[in-house]
Formats: sequence, C-alpha cells, structure tokens
Amino acid sequence: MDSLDAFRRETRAWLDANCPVEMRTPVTGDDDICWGGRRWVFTSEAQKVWLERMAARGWTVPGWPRDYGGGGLSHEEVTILKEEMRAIGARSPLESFGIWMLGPALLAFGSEAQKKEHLPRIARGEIRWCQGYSEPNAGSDLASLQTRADDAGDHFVVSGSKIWTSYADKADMIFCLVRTDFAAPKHLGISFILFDMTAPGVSTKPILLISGKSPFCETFFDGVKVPKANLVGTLNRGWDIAKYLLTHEREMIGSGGGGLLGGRSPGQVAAAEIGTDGQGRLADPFLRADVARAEVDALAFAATMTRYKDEAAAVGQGVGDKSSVLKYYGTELNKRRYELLMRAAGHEGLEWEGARSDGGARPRGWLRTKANSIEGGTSEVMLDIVAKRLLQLPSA
Amino acid sequence: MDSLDAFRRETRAWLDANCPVEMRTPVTGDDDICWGGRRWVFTSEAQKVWLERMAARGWTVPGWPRDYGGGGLSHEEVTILKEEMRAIGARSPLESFGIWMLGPALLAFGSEAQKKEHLPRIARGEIRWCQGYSEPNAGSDLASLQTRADDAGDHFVVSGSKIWTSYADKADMIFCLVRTDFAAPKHLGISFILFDMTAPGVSTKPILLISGKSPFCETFFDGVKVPKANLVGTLNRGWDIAKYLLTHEREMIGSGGGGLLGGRSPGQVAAAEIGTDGQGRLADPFLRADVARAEVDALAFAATMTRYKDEAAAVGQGVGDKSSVLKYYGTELNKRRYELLMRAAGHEGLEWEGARSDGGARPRGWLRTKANSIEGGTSEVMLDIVAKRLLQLPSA
Amino acid sequence: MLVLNDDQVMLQDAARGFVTDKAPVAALRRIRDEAIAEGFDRDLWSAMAAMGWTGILVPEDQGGLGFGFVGAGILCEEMGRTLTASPFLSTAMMAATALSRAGSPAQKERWLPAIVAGEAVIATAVDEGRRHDPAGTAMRAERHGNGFRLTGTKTYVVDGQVADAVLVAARTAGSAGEHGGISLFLVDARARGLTAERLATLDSRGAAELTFDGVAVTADDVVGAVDDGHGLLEVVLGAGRAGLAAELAGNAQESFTRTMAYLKERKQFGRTIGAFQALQHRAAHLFCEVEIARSAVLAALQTLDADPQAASLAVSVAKAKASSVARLAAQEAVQMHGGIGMTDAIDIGLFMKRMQVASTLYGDADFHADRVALARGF
Amino acid sequence: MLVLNDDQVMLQDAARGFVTDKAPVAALRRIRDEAIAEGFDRDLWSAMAAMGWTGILVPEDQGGLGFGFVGAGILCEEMGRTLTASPFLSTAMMAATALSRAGSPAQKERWLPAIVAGEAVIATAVDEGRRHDPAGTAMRAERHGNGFRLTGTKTYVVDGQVADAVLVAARTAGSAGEHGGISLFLVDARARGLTAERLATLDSRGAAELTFDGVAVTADDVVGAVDDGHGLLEVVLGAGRAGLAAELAGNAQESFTRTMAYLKERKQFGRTIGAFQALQHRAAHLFCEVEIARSAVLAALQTLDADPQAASLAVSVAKAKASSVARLAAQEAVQMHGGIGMTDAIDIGLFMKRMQVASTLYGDADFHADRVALARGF
Repeated sequence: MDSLDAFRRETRAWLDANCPVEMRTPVTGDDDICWGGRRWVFTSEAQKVWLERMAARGWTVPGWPRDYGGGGLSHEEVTILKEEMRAIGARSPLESFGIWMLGPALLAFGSEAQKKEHLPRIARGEIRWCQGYSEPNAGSDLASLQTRADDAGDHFVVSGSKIWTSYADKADMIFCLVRTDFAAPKHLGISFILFDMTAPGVSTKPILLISGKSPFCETFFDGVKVPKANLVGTLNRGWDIAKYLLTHEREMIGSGGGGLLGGRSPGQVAAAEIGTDGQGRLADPFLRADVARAEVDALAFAATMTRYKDEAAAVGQGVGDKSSVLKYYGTELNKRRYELLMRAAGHEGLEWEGARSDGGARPRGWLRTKANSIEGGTSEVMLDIVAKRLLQLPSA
Repeated sequence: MDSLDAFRRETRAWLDANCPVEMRTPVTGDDDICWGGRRWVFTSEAQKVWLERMAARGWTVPGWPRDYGGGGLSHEEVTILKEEMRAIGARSPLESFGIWMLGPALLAFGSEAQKKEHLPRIARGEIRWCQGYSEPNAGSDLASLQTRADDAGDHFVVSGSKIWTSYADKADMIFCLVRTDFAAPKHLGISFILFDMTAPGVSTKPILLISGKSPFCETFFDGVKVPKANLVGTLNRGWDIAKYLLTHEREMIGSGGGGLLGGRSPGQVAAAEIGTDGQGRLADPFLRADVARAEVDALAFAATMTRYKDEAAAVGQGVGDKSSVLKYYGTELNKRRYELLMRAAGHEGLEWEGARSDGGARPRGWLRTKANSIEGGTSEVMLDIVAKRLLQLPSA
Repeated sequence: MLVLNDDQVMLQDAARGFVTDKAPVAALRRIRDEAIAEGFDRDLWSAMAAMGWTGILVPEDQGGLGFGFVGAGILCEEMGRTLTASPFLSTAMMAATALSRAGSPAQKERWLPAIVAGEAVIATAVDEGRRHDPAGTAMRAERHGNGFRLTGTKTYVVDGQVADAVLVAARTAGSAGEHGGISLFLVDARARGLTAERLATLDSRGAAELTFDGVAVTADDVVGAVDDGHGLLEVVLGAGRAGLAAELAGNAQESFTRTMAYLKERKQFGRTIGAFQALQHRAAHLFCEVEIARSAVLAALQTLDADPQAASLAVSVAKAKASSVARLAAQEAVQMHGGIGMTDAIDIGLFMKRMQVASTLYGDADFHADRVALARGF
Repeated sequence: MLVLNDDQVMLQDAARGFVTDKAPVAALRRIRDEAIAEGFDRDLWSAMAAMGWTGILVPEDQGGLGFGFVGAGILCEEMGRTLTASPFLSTAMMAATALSRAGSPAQKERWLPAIVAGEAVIATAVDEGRRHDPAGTAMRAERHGNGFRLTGTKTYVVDGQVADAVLVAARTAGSAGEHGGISLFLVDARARGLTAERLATLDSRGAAELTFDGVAVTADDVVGAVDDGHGLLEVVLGAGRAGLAAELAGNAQESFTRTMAYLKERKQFGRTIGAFQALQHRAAHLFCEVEIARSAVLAALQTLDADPQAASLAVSVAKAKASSVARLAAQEAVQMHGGIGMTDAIDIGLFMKRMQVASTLYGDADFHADRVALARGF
C-alpha cells in the first residue's frame, strides 16, 4: 500500500502543478470536449497544453503499455489517477473512439506493427477514429452486414455503406466491419479493417436526429482501396473482434448512463426548480413519488456498476455478458431521468430555441436520450442476450 | 319509448311488491349467492321465495325466450330490469354456469330437444352445471386436450381428466370438451357433450388455492357412459362451440373485473381507512399518486366496457375478439386494485384469520386476484389474440 | 350510447379526408423549415372556415354549426393524426365557448361572426409559471375609474403570437390560490401596454409570453361576471382540455398505426420484426391503452355536450389518460422503429414533440389525476 | 470492494447447505399445517445456535462471532431462499444490536449469553398502527417513583407471541411525531400488566399485539439514554430493515430460480414456454432488477458494518428496492407458472405471502423511498 500512497501523493502534486485552472471547470457541452485529430482546432491554449502534458506522461491512456504511448499504470493506479483528477475537477484531456474502442481491440487482436503505428497516435490525439458497424439493412442484426471488401491482390476494394457512424464527418480514419466471404455463414465471412477517411471513394452525410443534433452520419464507400496490412486479426474472423468490442461498448454505455446520472438527479433538479415544503419535501407530491423511486433505482444501479466491476477485477476479467444488464438498465434509467426532468420543467420544457432555455437544452436532451436504448444494441437485443446467455432460456 | 316507460313502471312496482327485504341487502360473501341445483340448501326462506318469484316470470334469465323458461325481454327491457333491481339493491336471484355459459351455447348450437330439456331447469335453478375445459397438460393450449370419448354404438365412453373445473364437487351436470377423433388436426377432433356428475366413473377432488379457498376441482372420468343424444352440435366440431364460449367468458370476466371495481375504489377505501388532509387529499402522498392513476384507468376502462357494448349493440353483434381487450385489461386492473388495497392496509393486511380481519379477507382477496389473469385464458394468451387477430401481426 | 351517431361519423369521414389532403404532416414540416412565425397556414385556416369548422361550437342562431363538443373533438382527433397546425383549439373551441356562453351581446356581435369567418384568432391567457394553475392566477386587474388596469405576465399563451384578441384571467379580488376573485377580460391584442414575445417551441407551432403593463380595459371588456370568473374559466379550459385529449388520442392512434405498419415491413434476423412476440405483446398492450383512452375522450366530449359545468371529472379522466397513452405510444413508436425512429427523416419524432406540448398544456397527467382523486373523494 | 470476501463466501456456502438440509420450505408448511403457535421450530433454532448464528452480531469478547452485518445478511438471504422461520431477525439481529451497542453491563450479562445460546427470544415493539412510523410513537412511559409505568398497545410485534423479553419504544417526553422524547425499555415478557395476543399471519409465522397496562419498569430497564432513544432505535431498525432486505433478495432469487426452471420444463403449444420471447424479455428484465436489488443489499450491509449511524440512506435504498423487486418476482412467478402457480400445491404462493410480510415490516417501499428522497434533498 505504501507505493500506492506515494503514487497518490506524486499524482496529486503533479496534477496541481500541471492542470491549467481553465481545465478545472465543469464540462457544460460538447464544445468543451477535446476529441483530437488532424483537423482539431483547440478551443483554448489551456486545452492544448493540458493534452500535451497528459499525453507526454501517457496519461491520456493511463492503463495502456508505455511502449504504445500509454502510462503503464496498474488498475489501482488508474483508479487513483481518476480519483485525484475528480478531486480537483480536472477535465479529461482527450476523448475518442480510438481510446474507447479501437485501442482495446488492437491491444487484444492487433499485430505488433499495427499497435506501434496506431496506438501512440491515438494516445497523443493525432488521429481521430470512427467506427463502421451498422448498415441500413443490418441494424440490430449486425452480422448480416453487406459492405464488401473484395480481394485485389495486395489490397482490398471496399464498397457499400454504413449508418450511425458517430462523427464520421470529423474523423480521420475508420475501423470497419466488412464482408470478405459471401459464401460462408453470416458470422464467418466478416473481417475487421482500418482505412483512411480521406481515401478516394469515401463520403459521408450527417443524419439529423429528432433532437436537432447530428452526431451520426451515413458513410458511403465506392471502390475504396485498403492495403491488406490494414486487416486486423484473421481474415473472415472479424466477428470475434466485433463481439469483443460490442461487449466493451455496452459496458461503457451502461456506465455512461450512470455517469450522466452522477450529476444532479431529477429529484434534486426538481427541488431546485420547484422548491420544497417546510420539511424538505419536493413541493409536487405526484412528481416526488416518481423521482424518489427513480432515485432508489439510480442508487441501486450505481451499486451494481461498482459490484460488477469489483467482481470482474477480483477474477481479472471483463464484465462479459453482464454488460447487457448495464447497457439495458442504464439507458432505460437515463430515458426515465429525462422524462422526469421534462415533467418538472412544465411549460419551460417546451421552448426549443432562445437564450433563456439555453437553446432548448432540456427538450433536446430529452429527445437525445430516446436514442440511448437503440444505439450500441437495442434494449430488445440486450434482453435477448440476458435471456439466452445469462438465463439459458431456449431458442424459439 | 312509451312502452319502455310503461315497462319500467310495471317492473318497479312488481319488484317493490315481490323482492323480500332480506334480498335487498348487499352480498358480502359467497354464502349470500344462490347457485341452485339438486343439492342446494337455501340459506333463508327469503332466498327461496325470491328465486321462485323471479323464475316464475322468467326473470332469472330475462333475455332468454319464454319457451325455454326465459323472460323474453328485449335488450332495452333487460337493461331496465337491471337498473330497477340495482335501484332497490335487489340481489341476483340465481347465478350459475348454466346461465352464463351453457345457456348461450345451447341457444346458439343446441337441438330443439336439448333446449327444451335443459334451459328451463337452468332458469329455475334446478340443475347446477360445471364446465369441463382445461386439462393438466392443456392449459393455455386448450385445443391440445386429451380426454377421450370413444364411440360405443348408442353412447360414448369418456375417460380422462379435467382441471380448474369450477365447483365440480357441487355441480349436478357438466358440459365438457372431449376428443372424438385422434387422427384429425387438434382443433378438428373435439366434441362438446353433456353428462351427469353422478354417473358411474366420475370423481372430483378440490384444488386448494394460495388464498386458502377451493373454488376449483380436478375432475376424473373413468369409462363414463354418455348417451349420444347428449352431443351438442356436430361431432368433431365442438371447437366452434368452445371458441364461442371462450369469447363470451372473456367478455364476462373482463366486465366482472369492472363489476368488482364498481364498488369502492382503492382510493376511496384508503381515504376511509387512512383519512385525508384538510383539502380532502388522501393522507399518504405516495399511495395517493398511485390510487389516483388507478382511478383514472378504472374510469376510462369502465367507459370502454360501455363503448364496446354500445358498439356491439349498434350492429347487433357480440364484442368478438375485443373481449380479449376487456379480459386482459379488466383482470390486470383488478390485480392492481388489490395491490393498492394491501398497501393501504399495512400491518392490518397481514392478518390471515380472526374476526377483526374478517378472516383475513383483505390478503385472501389479494391472493385470489392473482388467478384472474390466468383463469379463462391468461393475459399472455389475450395479448397474443390482440396481436394476431386485432393487429394482424404476423406469426413467428 | 357511447358511440358516434350518423352525423358524427359523416363529419369524421369528411375531416379525415380534409386533413389528409390539405394538411398532411408535410405541411407542419413546411411551417418548421420555413420558420413561419404565426405557426399555421392562413390559407388552411380559411379552408377550415369554409368547411364550417370555425363555427362548430357557435350556435346556429349566431351563424355557427352548433355541432357540439363531440363534433369539435372529432376534428381535434383528426387534426391530431396529421399534426395539423391551426388556431382551432384556441379560437374555435375555447374562445367560441367563452363568448357564445358568457359574452355580452356586443362581444358576441363583434367576435363570433369573425371567428366563424376565420378572420379572428383569439388566445386564452391563463398561466403565469411553469405549471398549469388557474386558481394560482396572481395577475392584478386594478380598478381604475370605470375600468381596470391589467399588469402582469402570462406564460405559454397558445396562439398568443398571432391573436387579434386575448381572453385573459386576472385577479379583481382575493389572492393566488383562491377560486374567488378571478375575472376574465377580452383584450384587443393591439392595446397599449400589451406586448407579445414569441416563443420558438418544440412543436414548431410557437406560443407567446404576454406582458401586460397597465393595459386599460373597461367594464365592457369583462366576459362573464366580475370576481366570479373561475367557473367560466373552468368551462373554457374544459373545452381546451377535451380538445387536447382528443388530439392526443389522434396523435397516439397515428403513431401506433405507423408503428404497426413498420413492424409488418421491417426485417431483422431474417424475420419480419412484427413476428417477435415480445414486440407483439407490447403492441397489444399499447393497443388496449389506446382503446381505453379513446373511450375516455368520447365520454368526456359527450359529458361536455350534456352539461359543461358537470364535466370536470370526465374531462380530467380523458386528459390524464390521453396524455399518458400518447406518451407511451410515442416512446414505443421511436423504440420499435429503432435507428430510423430517432431521426428527423421520418415523422415519428414530430408526433413525440407535439405530444409533449399537448400533454403539458392545460394540465399534465399528474394535474388531472390529482383532480380525479379529489373529485372521487381522496 | 462490493464483493464478498473469502470468509463471507464460506459462510454463505455453509448457510446454504444448512437451510437446504434442515429448513427446506417443507418445514414452513409443517409449521403452518400443524398450527405451531410459536411460529418456528425450537430444535432448528438450537441448531442455528450451535452453528454460531445466534451470536453473529455479538462481539467476540461477549461470546459471539462478531461477524458483522454482511455475515448476518448472508444468513438472512439464505433463510429467505427456503422461507426459514426463526427468531433470527428479532433476536440475533435487532436485540443483539441494541444490547451489544447500548446495553448496560448488567443487561449484557443477563441477555447476550442467552441470545448466543439460543435460549432467549427478544422482540422489538415499535409500531402502534397500521403503518410503520417510529417517530409516531405515542405510548406513554410515565415516571413513577424511580421507574416508569408503560401504558399502550403495540401492533404487529414480530416474535412477540414467544418472546422472553421485549424491547419497547415509549415516550418519556415530547409527543407523537417528534424524534426527541423516545426511550427504549427492555421488559420481561412475564411482567405484570403485559399481555400478548397472538396474530395468525399470512406467512404462518405469527406475530403479536402487545398491550401494556401500567407495566412497571425501573431505570435499570432503560436501554441507552432516557428521552434520547430515537438514534438507537434507528440503528436497531436499520439492522432489521437490512436483514429483511437481504431476506427479500433471497426470496426474489429463489422464486425467480424456480420460475426459470419451470419455463425450461413446461410445454404449451408444442414448445417449451421459456422459448416464448415475451416471457424471455420479462424474465430478463426481472433478472436485471434482481441483480440491482442484490447490489443495493450488499452496499447497505457493508455500510452498516462501516458505521451504523451513517447507513440510513443505504439501508433505505436496499429495503425499498428489495421490497419492490421481491414483489415483482412473486407476481411474475405466479403468472408464469399459470394455473399451478395459483395453487397451494407448489411453494410459489408461500414465497408471495412471506414477501408481503417482509416488504411491509419496518417500512414498505414507499416509506423508504420517502426517506431516500429526503436524504437526497427533495
């Protein structure tokens, strides 16, 4: 424990000396997040300095090996770093699909050359990645994807289209599931490849959501040349990587739902906005009954995230199929949270533009949550996984 | 309208003169209901007199033809009779599965001889019937029933067993679904027959429910001889009668749920038991939120029962497949009602015996409702019917 | 009889044909995309007037159809199916109810023909905060000579951005929370001291915050009796609530219908998704809820026709139930459509947005469940 | 770490073996069918004492195991799985908590060894009406010489029909609704003026209504400080609530497990019913709820071990969540079992009956959700 205590002291001192004060204020919107990439324009000098200093220590990806631009920290050290950052309100220096998704996939399935090439550039925020998974006719049924990568000697030729590609219009590169064998059963003809979004034949088109935002794109590939060196893992065995990443993603989204709930709860927001009676009870009894029950569920869910992680850490594994429990429950809770916030808001929740409603932040947030139980695997798919894999109920 | 007004005046006068005062007090339990039958012991002279007087006018079954012991009244006249009985709190003179189920079936499918033989005795309360439908391995999947009726010349020989036979131990006769063709598709080898419960080879065994009551029996048939004259409708086409009766039963159970709700609602009971604040609001805000919503649903459901009946009457038909809507929603509402009553009762709802808890009436009632969404077709079967027949969703 | 009569069925058929033809959802998209500040299409409104809709609640002897609340509700339901934007609720239902029942002869003469002709829009201004709370009216109407001066702010006034006149609730006596002491005034929108700030809203139809800065009105501008306006206000709001409940029933039915169509068309895992039993059961449950909401709405409209002052319970049941069911229908519609459901490419999101507005206005499901409980003794 | 440590896992394994072997559900049926008035089996209780369970919360220096609340909760959970009837909650959890933390040396000496030996049953008497309401304590403890006279009635006292002593909350000052002024007394069950009426209960375990008619106690019978017993009472109730929450988690898991087994076995329409997707999704949802309830229970038990006086929020989250989830599990168990589920032939109904008792005692889901909301600032 002594060395961990020492690590905590050193970390605290370093953060105190190196985290710019501007980077110690809460993130209030997308604009405050640093995504990196070739075309990234820092929103402030502080944002740039903070990324550089953290990247130099490998602390943008503290748990990755040092050889690939990471911090080489242990599980316990990573936890301490996060706690100390939270203690001073330090923002994350860098967020990206490279950190969340591609990095773990390359660490598990990539060649040494691929790790050396891509991981350090992710860690330094030099390349921004997007994820090419879903297709218009392969939504929940991801494995039926039809985007093809045909063998052309030293390269593949990729044609087809993807949908729900997050920030494809802002990304530098894509990791992508493609079909390389049309004769095999659908799960056995899929490969996992990487390519540049500036390659000839790639185009993107943002998708307007009901919330008025466009975080997703349609992405089109028309004869895109991809060097064979960019195949990750084994040809036609890309589904293994996909499954690994899907599980990883669900765990992350489920926890993210909890993370969003980590701020003020609907009951606390309502108390601030509507007020309480003399005994401290929210001055709207019907709403109070529901926000109270939501609070119970949110706290019990937070305990579940902790328990699952502790259980997984105790045996040195991931959360596995139980990530479906987190994804399902976390996103449904988040939808419920915004329904309650809308009830609390009343007329004020109906304004869509203008300064006093912060550009309609409440209703736009409400509508945005409706996608939570669809993106990254629908609630129905999560329940199917729980029923089949965790409960071992028979197939129809 | 003049003749209806006259009918109302006459009815009111007759009821006033003929309904014993003891029969104008609320029914408080099963013991107050007159079921009739060979072995019936009237609980009072008034109960006997009331049945005889009503039966003499055909008003135990006011809508049946006069030729078969009914009152021959029109739809409007039946409604007036019921309204006038309700106005003085008159009890029903007779309840029975003969009135509810077999009578309508015989009117629609029976031979003239069968109608003449059975209907008047039902109307006068002389014969008590039970219904042999479900079997241990054919619950929701009723059509897979295995009780056999083998052709033995002038009679059938019936062997097998039924389950959930209501009051089989108290009934004089049974109307029963049996398999008469084992080679045909399962819906096409079923026949509808009638026989005496005192016939050799019939035995019954009550089933103890979780509420502590035993309204149902297991019923066993071991080589029971049934004359062929007791076949109703066409051989091997009994499923048509079964379907007709199932629809009829669902409508009745659904409405019954509403009928149970016709008394005090959970909110009203809770207000009487727990009290209200200075503004008339139930003095338990969390419970109040839920009983208020249940009240909204109960009132909207009551309007739906009225609407469906009015719509059906307007075109001169039954409610049809929409009976599944009533059965599903009505029984789920009734379960919810008792959950709320248990919440209101608190510790007092935990007493199972003794005078002050009226023999544990509250928790026993609560447990009894759990069967509502199972008996007469489960909620799951009702939802399947709505999905397939009303919404035309495809089969798996 | 809780069914439509022949005249009502004919009206329904005509209305469905009209909105399908003249006011499909694309018409609302145009209002949104072209940022039409009024929040509706004047030509469409004139066409409605030509159909007689504007006068549906105006008695025949005053130039209207006198078709009653069931008829008006039928129109709201059909408009709910296509998200038709118009001042029907504010003007042809609420203002027409107020004026035809409690207007002075001069007020009737001035405004009812204009309503019937589709030439006047009249908004009703009640609420002053984030919640619907008529008894909470605090805005002062101070006596001044023979008249009054109105001072205060009204939030989320439907059609307030385009109204020719405003029916406004203000306090001539008592204090916020009391039923007594509220009076209703009909104020010309051009009156000195009255300003409207347009609100851009979720449903693209807009609304206004109205500020009254010592607006002078005379005794002739009072609708109904001074100090005793709460009962009339309840009848006017009853018309609005029932209209919104009917609209929500239409909204729910249409998003449900579109979802069923999608379930029968979309394939995943090699099957039509409508064949998945989990979705079937949710669809069947939702169907039951929609059926029950429809019954509550029809019962409320019939009760309003029988006696508007005794309709409070039935109207609250309908508004509470229709609001909850339309919400469930919208949620299920988005979820069952999956990815495409969360995009603006299809109309489901527009139904959800309007649902939120209509379910909030004039009391949300909680507000009305509270009223139902009080009316039933708890 | 929100996981069991090795010692706790061993305890869990041993407990599961013990209750499966010695106290299956059939043992509860015997208590019911033979109408055993005490509500439990004395031999089983002695066997539990031999296992050390009775002393699980008694410190080692007072002859117990000192295993802590996580350990006690593990036992409750396992007993919840088989509906084991015993005075564990009243005596080994609540009374042991009160006495080991706040008992006088004489009280400890008199009672703790007897608790550990399985020779004493001590009930806690708090509520006076149909609802759990500790602050609502109205029963008077009037000063009389050096002691007090207790007068009043306590409803639904768990194990009150069999207790050797009763820990009773009474008012030495203040009035109902106030936290101050409550004192706790340990009263011999044979005291003059104390009568117990046995209640036949839903779960066949019984309870008692205790009537105190001027029962004389001395200052030596006070547990903790006079007038300041509310804090101690909350800790004692916290032990009871956490124990019930753990039991309810066990109850929910077992009825869920039995239902899953039935879904894999029962055939209808030519298929195993567990293959129907509508049931699968409900089962999967219920599994998630059970998982989340289990987490809340473990978090509460760990928080109690860390600091019982700071555990109020975590305990209320656990009791609220476990009560709701066990209710849903029981409802789904009966429904998914179909006809057989509504009969006494299988055990599912017994799980439902005990669920109702355990979820009601010491605050139902509403009571605890209200506390959670207050603790979180609304």
